[in-house]
Amino acid sequence: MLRRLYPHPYLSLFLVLTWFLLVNQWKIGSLVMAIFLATAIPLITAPYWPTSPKLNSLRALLSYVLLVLWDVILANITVAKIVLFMPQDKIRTNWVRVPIDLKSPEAIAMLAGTITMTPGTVTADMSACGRVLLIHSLHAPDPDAIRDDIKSRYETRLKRIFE
Amino acid sequence: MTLALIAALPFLGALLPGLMIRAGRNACASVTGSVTLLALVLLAMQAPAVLRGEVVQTRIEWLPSLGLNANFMLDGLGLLFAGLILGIGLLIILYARFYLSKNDPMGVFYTYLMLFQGAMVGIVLSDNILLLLIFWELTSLSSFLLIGYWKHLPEGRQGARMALAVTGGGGLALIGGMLILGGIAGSYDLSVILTQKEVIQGSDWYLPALILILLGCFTKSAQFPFHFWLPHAMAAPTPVSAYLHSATMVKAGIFLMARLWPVLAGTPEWFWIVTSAGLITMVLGAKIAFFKDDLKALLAFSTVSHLGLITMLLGMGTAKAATVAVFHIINHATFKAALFMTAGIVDHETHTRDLKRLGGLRHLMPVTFTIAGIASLSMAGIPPFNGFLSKEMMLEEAAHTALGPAWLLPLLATAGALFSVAYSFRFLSHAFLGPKRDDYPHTPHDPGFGLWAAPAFLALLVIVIGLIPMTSAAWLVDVAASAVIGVPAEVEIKHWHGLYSPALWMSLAAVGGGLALLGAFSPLRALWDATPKPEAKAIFDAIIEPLAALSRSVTQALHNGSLTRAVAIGFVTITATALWAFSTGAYAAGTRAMLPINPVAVVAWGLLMVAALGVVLTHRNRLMSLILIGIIGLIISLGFAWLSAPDLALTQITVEVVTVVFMLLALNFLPKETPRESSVLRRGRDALVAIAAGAGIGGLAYAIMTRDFAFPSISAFHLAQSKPGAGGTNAVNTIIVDFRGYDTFGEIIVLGIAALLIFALVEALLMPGTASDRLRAMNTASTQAGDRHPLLMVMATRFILPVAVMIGVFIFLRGHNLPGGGFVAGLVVAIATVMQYMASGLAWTEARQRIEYHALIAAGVLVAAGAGVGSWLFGAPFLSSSYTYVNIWPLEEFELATAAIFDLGVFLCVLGAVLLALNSLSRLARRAGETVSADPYSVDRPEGGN
Amino acid sequence: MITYALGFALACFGLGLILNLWRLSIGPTVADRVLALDTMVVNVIAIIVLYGIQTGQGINFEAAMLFAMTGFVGTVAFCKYLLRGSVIE
Amino acid sequence: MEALIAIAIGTLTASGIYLMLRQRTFPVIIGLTLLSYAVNVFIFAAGRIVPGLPAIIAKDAAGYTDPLPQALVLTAIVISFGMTAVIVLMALGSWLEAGHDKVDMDDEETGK
Amino acid sequence: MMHHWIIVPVALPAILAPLIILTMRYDLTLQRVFALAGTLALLAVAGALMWSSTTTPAEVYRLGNWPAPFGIVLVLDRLSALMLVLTALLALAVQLYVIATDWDVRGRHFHALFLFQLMGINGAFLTGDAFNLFVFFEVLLIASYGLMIHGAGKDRLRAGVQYIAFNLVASTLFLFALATVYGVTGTLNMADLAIKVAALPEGDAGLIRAAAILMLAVFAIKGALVPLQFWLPGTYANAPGPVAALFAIMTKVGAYAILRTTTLIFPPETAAIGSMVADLMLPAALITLAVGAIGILGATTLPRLAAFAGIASMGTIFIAFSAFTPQATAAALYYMMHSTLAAAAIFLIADLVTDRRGNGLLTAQPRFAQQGLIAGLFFANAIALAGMPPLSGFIGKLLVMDALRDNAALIWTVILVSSFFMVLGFGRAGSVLFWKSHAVGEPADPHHSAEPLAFVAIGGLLAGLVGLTVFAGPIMGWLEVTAAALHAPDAYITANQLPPNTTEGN
Amino acid sequence: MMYALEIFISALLVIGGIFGLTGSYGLMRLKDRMQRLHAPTKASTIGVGTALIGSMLHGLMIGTGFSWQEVLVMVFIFVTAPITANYLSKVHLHSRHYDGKIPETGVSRDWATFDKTTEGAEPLLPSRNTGHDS
Ligand code: NA
Ligand code: NA
Repeated sequence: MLRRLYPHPYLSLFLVLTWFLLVNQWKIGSLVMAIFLATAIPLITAPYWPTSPKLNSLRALLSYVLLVLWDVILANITVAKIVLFMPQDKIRTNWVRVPIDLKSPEAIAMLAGTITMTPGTVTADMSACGRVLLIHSLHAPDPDAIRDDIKSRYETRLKRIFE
Repeated sequence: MTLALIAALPFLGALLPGLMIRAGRNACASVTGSVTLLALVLLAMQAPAVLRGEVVQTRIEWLPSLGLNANFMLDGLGLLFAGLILGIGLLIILYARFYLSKNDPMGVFYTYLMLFQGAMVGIVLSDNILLLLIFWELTSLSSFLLIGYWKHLPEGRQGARMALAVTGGGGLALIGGMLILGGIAGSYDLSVILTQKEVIQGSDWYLPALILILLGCFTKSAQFPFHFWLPHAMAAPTPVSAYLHSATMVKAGIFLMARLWPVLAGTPEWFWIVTSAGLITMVLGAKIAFFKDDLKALLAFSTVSHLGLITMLLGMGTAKAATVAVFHIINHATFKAALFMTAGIVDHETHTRDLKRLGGLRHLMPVTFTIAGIASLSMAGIPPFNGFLSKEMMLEEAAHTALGPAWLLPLLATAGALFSVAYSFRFLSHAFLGPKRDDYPHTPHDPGFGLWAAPAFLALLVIVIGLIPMTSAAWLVDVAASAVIGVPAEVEIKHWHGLYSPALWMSLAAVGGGLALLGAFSPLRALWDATPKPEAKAIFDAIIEPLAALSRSVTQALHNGSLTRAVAIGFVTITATALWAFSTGAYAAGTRAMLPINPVAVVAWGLLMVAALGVVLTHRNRLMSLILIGIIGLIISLGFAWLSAPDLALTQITVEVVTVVFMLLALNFLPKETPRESSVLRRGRDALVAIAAGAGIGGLAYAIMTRDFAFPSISAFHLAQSKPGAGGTNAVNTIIVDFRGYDTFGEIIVLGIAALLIFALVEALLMPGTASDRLRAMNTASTQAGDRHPLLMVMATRFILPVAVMIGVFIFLRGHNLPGGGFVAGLVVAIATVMQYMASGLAWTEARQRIEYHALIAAGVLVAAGAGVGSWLFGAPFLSSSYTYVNIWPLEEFELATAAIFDLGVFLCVLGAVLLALNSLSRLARRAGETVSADPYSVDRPEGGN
Repeated sequence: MITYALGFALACFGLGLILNLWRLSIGPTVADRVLALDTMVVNVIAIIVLYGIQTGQGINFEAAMLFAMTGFVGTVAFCKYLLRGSVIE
Repeated sequence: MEALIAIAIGTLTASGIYLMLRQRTFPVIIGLTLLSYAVNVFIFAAGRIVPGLPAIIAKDAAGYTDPLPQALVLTAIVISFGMTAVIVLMALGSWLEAGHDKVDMDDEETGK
Repeated sequence: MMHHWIIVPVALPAILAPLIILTMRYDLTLQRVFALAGTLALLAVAGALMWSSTTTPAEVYRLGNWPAPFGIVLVLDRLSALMLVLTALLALAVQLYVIATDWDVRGRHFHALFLFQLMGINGAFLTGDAFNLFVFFEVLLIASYGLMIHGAGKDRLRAGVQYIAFNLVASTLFLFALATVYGVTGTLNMADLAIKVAALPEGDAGLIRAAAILMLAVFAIKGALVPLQFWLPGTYANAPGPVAALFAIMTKVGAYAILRTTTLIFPPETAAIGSMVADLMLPAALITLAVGAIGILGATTLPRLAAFAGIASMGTIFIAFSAFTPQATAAALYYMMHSTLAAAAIFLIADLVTDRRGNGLLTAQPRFAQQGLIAGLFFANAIALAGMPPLSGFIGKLLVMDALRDNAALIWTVILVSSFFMVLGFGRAGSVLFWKSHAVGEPADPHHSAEPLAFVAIGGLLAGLVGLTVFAGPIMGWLEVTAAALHAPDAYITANQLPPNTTEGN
Repeated sequence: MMYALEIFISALLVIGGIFGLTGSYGLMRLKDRMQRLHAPTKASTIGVGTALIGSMLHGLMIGTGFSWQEVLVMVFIFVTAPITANYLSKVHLHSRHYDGKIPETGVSRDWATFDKTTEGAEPLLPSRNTGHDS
């Protein structure tokens, strides 16, 4: 019953939060409205999200987000340095192939997004079977290191959260 | 009322033949005849009064403000003409009954004939010159129908068109003349106009009026140089020729000259124009008639000639001459109608009207011969027939009138009479005299009584009037002529004018010369054939055909289907006139303080201009144009945000992206490049036009921005009333949903219609046909990348959709007080849905769609309209709103405004419209050989999903 | 101090817009131009945010949000067009 | 600033008109789009230019941007959006039917 | 007194059309029944409003209950009521014709678009607000785009692109004009504009003159005034016949707007305006008439001939407008009524012919079904259009000529010579279509369905012309009062109940 | 405290400006098309993010309150930036506008952009807009 009312409970939770962010005030009335909308909207949009990803640990997810945020800041400093100061001919651009073990599409999407937002890498493509990511690295003297870093730093965490 | 009834009867009668034709040809003719007879009887009942010198009148107010009234009058002239029209009309109906063949639709014929009869009667009974004009043009129209009656004959069609062009055209001139005349006289009523001789003839506008009126008269009466149409009208069935082209219609011009004689005649202008035209026509017509082989053509030109004679008499401007004219009108009507009918009988019996193939008919058709003999002798002016009487009187008048040299007019009049004798005798001798031939196309004999009764009756009149004119016709001539000249006429018709009468000698010369001419026919004919002659039809065609061709080429050159040229002309015209208007008005420079320069703003507006020029420079690369359009939209939105107009910024940017998506969808099918087609010159011209218009608009903007409003703007009220009156702190929104909600109502309907239109058009394009085939041929699969639904996008949009919907709800709810509102909210939700389309595809998304877009649009409009109509329940006008604050625990106080219902309608309509439009356009792609995938993403990954 | 910082930041993003337009005009590929447009949207959002600070009106949230949203949809639409021809299939 | 905005309006107008005078549907549509941008800014400018004022009614506001032209621009934007969508599709339809996308018609095409 | 009936001509179709879309999208019969009933109701309401306007010179309906000039108002006066009635009559005939000939089967959403079209037209006639006039222009235009390309096809779509492109330019101009007017005067209500334009400081004259020209140019485009008429022949000739017939009222919307604005807001008496409008309009109108007349003679197809007849009639109307006298205006209104019905009829007849022959070319082709009857209708219609008696075209022409005695030499000459061209053109066309076919082979499709209702529709329009003729007296009496009120619009302005002192400068 | 906040905000704005400009500069300067993709997706994004945080804090400083809405803008930009980059990369791949050699996938299927075996072959749906819930 509750499952049918809330096909994506975490989404509903996120929507409640979103509503508060939107109205920018933390009042009980807003909560009523938030709960109403967080119930109604996922129900309306449910057909467009047919799968229900499983989420093992909200806490792990939050810590993952914080980690990524930190990496994003670092990544930007790195990229800024390369862009601003590194001579053009010193930049060692490279393609990196990253096989992945993740199965949940939500997790794969999250990994791909993370890769793009973090140090000098962009998720350029994915194999048609979805088991390998093609990464473009702005400055990667050692492609293998990047692959290993991605797998250990992000994929394992995501695997824990989603699978 | 009687006069109106007389005029109306033929029109009413025109309805009957069509109905009666089912009852048989006799019934049809009888009914038609009895209507005419009834009119004739009614006319006769008025005759005594007219003969007493009274003018019978009927006045019916029709369009008093114009001075157009159904006023009728009957005086002597009217009586004469009406009598002729109805009397001969009756005979023609009888004649036609037996003349028309079984294949000819008789009902139609009688209908046309009665229309014509009514028009003619109307002309002669009108007491209002505008009313007269109406009937006048009606005769042109009905004769057009009658001449073209035999539709399969090219001569009929051409003759009809020629007659219409000439007489209808003359009628148009007449309109001008009559309007001037009425303007001078201060009334369009004849009874008033006829009393205004001095005013009219003293007016500066007299000559134009005269010329225009005479143009009408001359064309109708086939006077030189408009005589050419009449013979071509002979393609009509003979009863028509007899009626229209001898007895009645062609006399309409004569009638009008006679009718207006009291106020127009007597001036040198009148004399010179009318007399010379009449004279020339008389001689010319007679000469041509002499050489015509076609019986009807001969008669037609003789008619032309006789009408010239009458015209000449009217032109002389003397009471005596006018009287003679009236008398000749009667005489000509009798003998010429009879002659046409006999010509028709000959044609009917021998199947030819060619004089060269005729001759000797007197042996086979004695009755016809007798009638023809009487009538043609009268036409030749041989005593004792009536034609002789009026011809003598005419010659008498001619002898005493000087047109230039004193001898000129008498001489020419004699020449006319001479030819008249010649063709009359030729008609008689070449058709009836001589030996019987054995090569007639059809062996003739006298027809039945029905066919010859009418001409016989007319022949009888010819004799009677000829023998006892003073008893039989003088009374009629008297009243008619009195009406023309305005004073009692002195009618004295004599057979013998005495030896000292010049007429006698002129007449004798004419007869002698005419017979001599006929005797020398063969050599003369050879000479005639050898002389180059202007062929009427050729001349007419040479005028009309090039006119039509010229019109065609002018039209095709002007309206050549070029949009670019039309738009260029439009821009040039409007820019030039607006500049002219501006420069011819006073202008004071604005005094408003200007804003300081802001660097970021300068950069932004600068980028905007660069992008705009960039579009121009790179427009042939269409994708590039779209990208640049994206930039322009982006910067304008930024500009709106900067200029304290967040609502505009929101709307502009959202509309922008939907537009770009829509255009990309379309560009997929369109060519990707625009070829370079215009010359440097053309581009230079276009640039010039564009720069001029752009400078104008820029200048206008500058002028406005640098000045203050001349009067306080009404928007002060909106600002002041936004909160207290409309219950919202976002004045833009309260204007949209409340102060000017009616605009918005129209606006969402525009959007809704746009979507419906797009849907309908896509449906039409998808139907089997060219477009559909072309779409099918457009398969571009080979150049497409794989991965139509990248997983990353799919997953992101699943998350974005609910969030975006929530943002939409938020924007909707706060719109009344803060930037936002139903429109932007609708667009946000629509864009979120479009993301689904782009991510997971049409089929997948459509399969999950719960509400049809049509229904959304309709519901949106209905909700908005309902919010409008709902106000009625509270006695308030459409779209009145009210608001209140509500307190429900645990919610804080919130506002309920009926305007929100209206805004909801806006939201639904916008959402539906955008999605229906995009959806429709996307469906075209499906026809273009694109396959459908029901999976949300391309990678065959997600076994680990759920 | 904030005024100067604001001026600096605005100048940065304004200059950024000019650089974007430059990239957009030289390309060389359509993808470069689309990327330039996408970057412009980001810069414009930044300018709107900074402008909100400058006028003290607070952030023009809807504008920033919608610019982000439409910038995204626009870029994806252009890319889909380049990849598949059909933006919606 | 006013002069700059006026020039921008003029530039948009001129560019739009130039493109409207091209012979293919697509540039004509682009031209129309530019024209509608021009007119939107123009209407807005008719309310005079005042940056930095609140958009929302407030007690202590120094003044507001004229809201009426804004509402008019909103209407104009929406309407021209609908119109643009329609003409885009009609241009597409005529391309699909005719096999070319010229805007000028032959005399023969202009009415049977 | 404010009665809600004034909004009904807009609200009724605005509700009926979405209802049709929502509930009877797939049921053509229901659509027909409801659409027809709606048009009948519109006719009844328009008639009632006309009756009301006869006794009350001007009535104002405040939308949203906001006072003028701040909110939008509808103003019902004789002119707007007349236009409503004319629209409803025309709509009824067109609808009958469409139903009879199954035109509504050839594409989607015909009836909804049709009703929206009526809504737009009625709204344009009723509104008392300049910007709202723009909005309803757009409503009627976009519906007209839909109707114009109904059934699609190559030429129709290409002509449709031209039509919409041209009109989008016009709409843009309209906005430029409105913005300028607002930017100078600070108001949009038409009555308020009348007062304010008259009281404008001298230094603003140039601007308001330019704005007036821009605005009038927009209306002139709608009204097909040369040289802004180029869009018309291609559009009308390629539109479905009944749609072209309905479009007969669309050019009149332009004429209406010109009349309304030039008598109310930009009259010659206003210092800033002066004789500007007349100076431009007269020559343009004369040329318009000439272009129309030449087009009639030069047309190669029947639909194009009909289109040029439409242009010619607009020329005549504008000639009369240019005099700016009540008498000429009354004449123009009469002519407008006449030409609306007559132009509609010719398009319907052209459609009958085109449908039966498969094309509208003015060349000799075999006979077709119901040729005699159609020929009769054509003849009567041609008489009316060419201004031949006895039908209203003649009376209208006389009225116009009688009212224009200044410059008569020029004006009358153009009118009469044009009439001559029209007579030639119609004579030629009729002869080729209906007579010459008797000389060409056997009928092509003799068993074409009879479509009696289509003939009722055309007959009804022609009967309207007869009515205009017979009752010309009372009609002109009514129109003279209408024209007088237009040239002295005190009642119109008073009815708006504008607040005092609106012309005090700031 | 207020002063510290002001300094912090100013710093954020300056940093944001620098990052933003870096992104645009990188887009301008970098030679390889794929390289150019990195600069704006990272630097410009963080530039906006920093400015947003500055704006949030600024609200707190001038007393209009902490504007939480800006968090949403940031979230949105962060969610969408990788997708944009992904799409643009695909465009480069598809049009062969890249330097260096792309490694094999190492599995049976090619990179999705090059792989066309998944092209669905379902029949055309009837062309009526009557999508119903499945
Ligand atoms: Na990145
Ligand atoms: Na609005």
